[in-house]
Amino acid sequence: MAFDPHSLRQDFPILSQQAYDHPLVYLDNAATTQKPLSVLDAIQDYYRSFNANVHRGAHYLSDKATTRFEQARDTVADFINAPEQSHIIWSKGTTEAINMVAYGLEHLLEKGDEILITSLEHHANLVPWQQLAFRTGARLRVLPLTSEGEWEDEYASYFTDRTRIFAATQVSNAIGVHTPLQAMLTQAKQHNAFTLVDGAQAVAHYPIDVQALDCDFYVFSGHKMYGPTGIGVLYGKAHALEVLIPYQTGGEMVQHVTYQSTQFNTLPYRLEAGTPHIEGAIGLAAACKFLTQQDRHALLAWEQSLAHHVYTRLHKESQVAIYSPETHTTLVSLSVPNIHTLDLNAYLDSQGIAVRAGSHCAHPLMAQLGVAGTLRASFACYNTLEEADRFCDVLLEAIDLLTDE
Amino acid sequence: MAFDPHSLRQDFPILSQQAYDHPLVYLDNAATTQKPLSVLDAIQDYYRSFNANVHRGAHYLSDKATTRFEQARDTVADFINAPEQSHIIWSKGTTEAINMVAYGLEHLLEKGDEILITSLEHHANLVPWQQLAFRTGARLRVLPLTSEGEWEDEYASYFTDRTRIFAATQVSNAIGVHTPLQAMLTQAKQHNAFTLVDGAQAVAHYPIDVQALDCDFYVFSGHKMYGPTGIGVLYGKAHALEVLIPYQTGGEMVQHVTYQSTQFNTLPYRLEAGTPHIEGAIGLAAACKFLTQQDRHALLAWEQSLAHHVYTRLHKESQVAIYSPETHTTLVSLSVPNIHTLDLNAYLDSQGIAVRAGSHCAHPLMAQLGVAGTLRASFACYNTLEEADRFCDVLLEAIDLLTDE
Amino acid sequence: MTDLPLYNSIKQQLRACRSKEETFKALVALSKRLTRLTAEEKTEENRVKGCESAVWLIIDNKDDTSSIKADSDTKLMRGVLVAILSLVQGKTKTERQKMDLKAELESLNLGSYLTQSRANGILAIIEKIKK
Amino acid sequence: MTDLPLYNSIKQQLRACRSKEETFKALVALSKRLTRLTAEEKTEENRVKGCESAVWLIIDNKDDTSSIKADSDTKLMRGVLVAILSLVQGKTKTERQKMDLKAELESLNLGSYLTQSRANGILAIIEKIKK
Ligand SMILES: Cc1ncc(COP(=O)(O)O)c(C=O)c1O
Ligand SMILES: Cc1ncc(COP(=O)(O)O)c(C=O)c1O
Repeated sequence: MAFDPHSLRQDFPILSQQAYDHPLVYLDNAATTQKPLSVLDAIQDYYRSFNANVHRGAHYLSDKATTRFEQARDTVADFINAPEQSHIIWSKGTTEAINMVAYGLEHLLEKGDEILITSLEHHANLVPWQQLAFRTGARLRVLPLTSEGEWEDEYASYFTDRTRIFAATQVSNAIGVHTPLQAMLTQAKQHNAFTLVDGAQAVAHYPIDVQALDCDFYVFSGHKMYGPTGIGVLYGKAHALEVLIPYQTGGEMVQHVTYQSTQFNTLPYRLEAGTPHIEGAIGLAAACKFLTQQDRHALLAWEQSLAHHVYTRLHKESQVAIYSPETHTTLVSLSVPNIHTLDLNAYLDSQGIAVRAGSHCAHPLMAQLGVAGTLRASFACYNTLEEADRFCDVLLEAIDLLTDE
Repeated sequence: MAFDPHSLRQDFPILSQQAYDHPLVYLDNAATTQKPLSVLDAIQDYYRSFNANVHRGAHYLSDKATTRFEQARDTVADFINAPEQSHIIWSKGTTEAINMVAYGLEHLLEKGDEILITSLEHHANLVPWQQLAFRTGARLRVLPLTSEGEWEDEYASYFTDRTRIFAATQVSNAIGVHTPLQAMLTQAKQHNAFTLVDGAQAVAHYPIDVQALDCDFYVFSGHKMYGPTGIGVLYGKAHALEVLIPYQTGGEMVQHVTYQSTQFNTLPYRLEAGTPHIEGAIGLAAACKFLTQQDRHALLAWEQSLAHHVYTRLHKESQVAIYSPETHTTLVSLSVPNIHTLDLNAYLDSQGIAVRAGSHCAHPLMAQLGVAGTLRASFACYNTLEEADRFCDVLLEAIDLLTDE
Repeated sequence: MTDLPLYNSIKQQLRACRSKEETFKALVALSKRLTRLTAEEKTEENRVKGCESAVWLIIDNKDDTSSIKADSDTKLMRGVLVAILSLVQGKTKTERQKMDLKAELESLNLGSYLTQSRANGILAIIEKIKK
Repeated sequence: MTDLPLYNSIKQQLRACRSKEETFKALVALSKRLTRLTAEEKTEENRVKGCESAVWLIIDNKDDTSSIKADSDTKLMRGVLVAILSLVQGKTKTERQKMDLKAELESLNLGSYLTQSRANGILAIIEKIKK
């Protein structure tokens, strides 16, 4: 393991604080990551030297802001290998991006059409489709995937000629497993369904190539990949973005307005109503640069090795049930029968360790696993082996404390 | 004029730069304001000391983040005198807030119902209603207001028993005039219409009291009131917010999800899907504090005196047509017959002066005024009398240069 | 319910905690003093909405003193419930309504165990107890 | 169209500008050399979409050299159009298509007059000229 997170941690001053008189151990990275100084600097720099509204103005600051804002779009396009920058639509985050697509495709759905998702989805990639199904009379179907990310032989029956939309996560936020994405996308495309990939849990760890994936839409949040809050991305193929009915209307996204009619702007603007989150776009571009400047394979290998280390240590403990894969994941999701995850979590917290307990916005998946919730330790590039060990040690202490008699 | 903007300018380092070798004169404040150091510090502090996802977690950082995030809601509630913090819904900005309402009320509209707006609206408070009218068969009606912000005697005929929604701006972004808001709201309420006030151009200048206004919804953007981009507010009365169908669905806004049904959360959360713009909320609260720490009456008087000064100087010039009121406004919108505003703007820019030329996202109002666009100089508390004079001087130079023969 | 510790001793105990860890341990210890509800008593109707952990409350109002029973799926919340119950036990409905339960709980030094999202849960419990 | 200045002299003139103000003045001066279109010629069809100012372009392709006329409602864009027209005047369609108009315009040192939103307009003009 050549990779050394200690030097990288210099970029994340937040990590060197005490929490309840213990060194902070931040293992809640799947919820949101911390931000490197380069992202903070990009935000400061924007407000200190070229803040202005974009596109509409023609003056020194607004020219600068517009140029940097559109360069940010280029940077993000490169980051996921999108063919053109106009295929990058800014959104508030993954959730808004999925809602934009669910709303935008509504006009193409008919009663009896099918929307297919998987059983590993976050609520963000479930509720918008369910509500769309309610509104249109379409049917929401759920492709059952095992918690190993495998599907049953009869999967083919889920993809039908009525499948108009297929939406799946790349990586499960709750248990860290990868879905069989490429195979599912192939099926979906054979049935001419629109395809959407929820990359919220993937972008921080895996190099993304939307052209290789060949999906119609790819969505993710900035705050989960070292970027600011309030910004995310809807990538789409040109034809897919063009069929979307604009979800929001107002300034920026129009070409000409009369009281009788409105002529919408071209892509990407027609899907971006109102003053955009300029700072967020610039901060997200800085986060992309932060990642591309690293040896991403080394980062990923490191994150996976930490998860694997925890897996190996806890797998030996008979009380602990682990729901995450042994390898190829960056998080460990577990529960301890007869001990509530919130109680475990509280003790870990009292020792300065930040993990997440609960249903991880995936109620149906929890039902599938037969648990009310799990405890999830999720790793980022700045985590250390000592932190992984400390999590294991304190978890075992907590189990001791909370076991009756 | 006891107020001295020079000491306030210390808080805005961006203002002391050169643009094309001239001192920057930033008079594009109605598009977006600059941010005081206290807002930048709040953002830095968030990312450097307590960044975490809110609500879902239970650990040191997420407790801190959640507390500060909800305190920000309190601060904003106080800022506009909302009775309870749960009446404050975070949005991306004014545009998204209006779309949230337009979408959320759709289920209450029937063919033949009427949506009433005024003739002074920004596209953000026009296109969402127009599209809602298209979708529901409702009729979009436009209350004609003069460019002095007065209405004709027959206004009463515009408010009917079919008026379900009345939406009006408090202050026109294009010409700076105030609408006769209180009188219009009274009419609208007599007809039991839902009322929405677009406060985008008001919040930076005027103390707002939503209880005194007694409107159902009040919306504004952070970036126009010294706050960050990507954050804005939808205020609503409890009953009004409760009838809104959630515009976006996903995590955070649900209580329980199965594949068959979803139970939404209580206010404010049911209208806030996904990870919020935490940094933005905290930055906006810092902007509210920046404003409440000032003598707001002195600030307003100063801003109005600058606009009045420009009005008085340019009113004397026979070539200049001014569309803004002589007093009680913080901006001056003008045009020069036979000279294109973009040409004027370009010369001003070459001298370091940032104003805005164009239609100000208000095509129908431009048609009403009979111009293609105007040149708008809009003031903020940090602008100086010298800047106002320099704008006038350079404008007159530009007119000279651009007058044929 | 008869074997609930005295509220004042609970208060002393909790206020003596010097760290989050000590409070945790004190609450876990307290949780053992709760008489658990039966599965039949844990109905949807008895459930308190808005808590992160599942909480059930059964109030049987009598003229002199009411009987209140409660349970939760987490030990920590059971510890908090013991504190709440010991505070309101033996009180009539009117007496309960006069108490400032929120201020009382805040004085227990529970710190982040009473933060925002969870505080909402506690507030829901207090509301239900006052009804 | 016959009295358009030579492209090379325009280029020299614009590249000599040392400030945004000088470029502004040079473009305004150039704008005077444009033969304006008549009101009838300024049709929706001839309008170039995507420019901040209104721009009209009329291309009459002939076998030897094409005739191109253009106009705008802003002086600055008329100045830019004079530069573009002087560059492509007397050229056939095939010759025009071979030219790297974008690179040529960028070499004129127009700076922020060719920025993002306006550059999109210029690109639309170039596209139309190449068609
Ligand atoms: C009156 C008015 N309404 C709405 C808006 C839209 O605000 P935003 O672009 O921040 O959503 C603006 C600003 O452009 C405005 O001035
Ligand atoms: C897989 C997945 N999808 C969607 C989301 C929603 O992302 P956001 O809350 O940033 O909109 C998340 C994060 O919570 C996630 O992990």
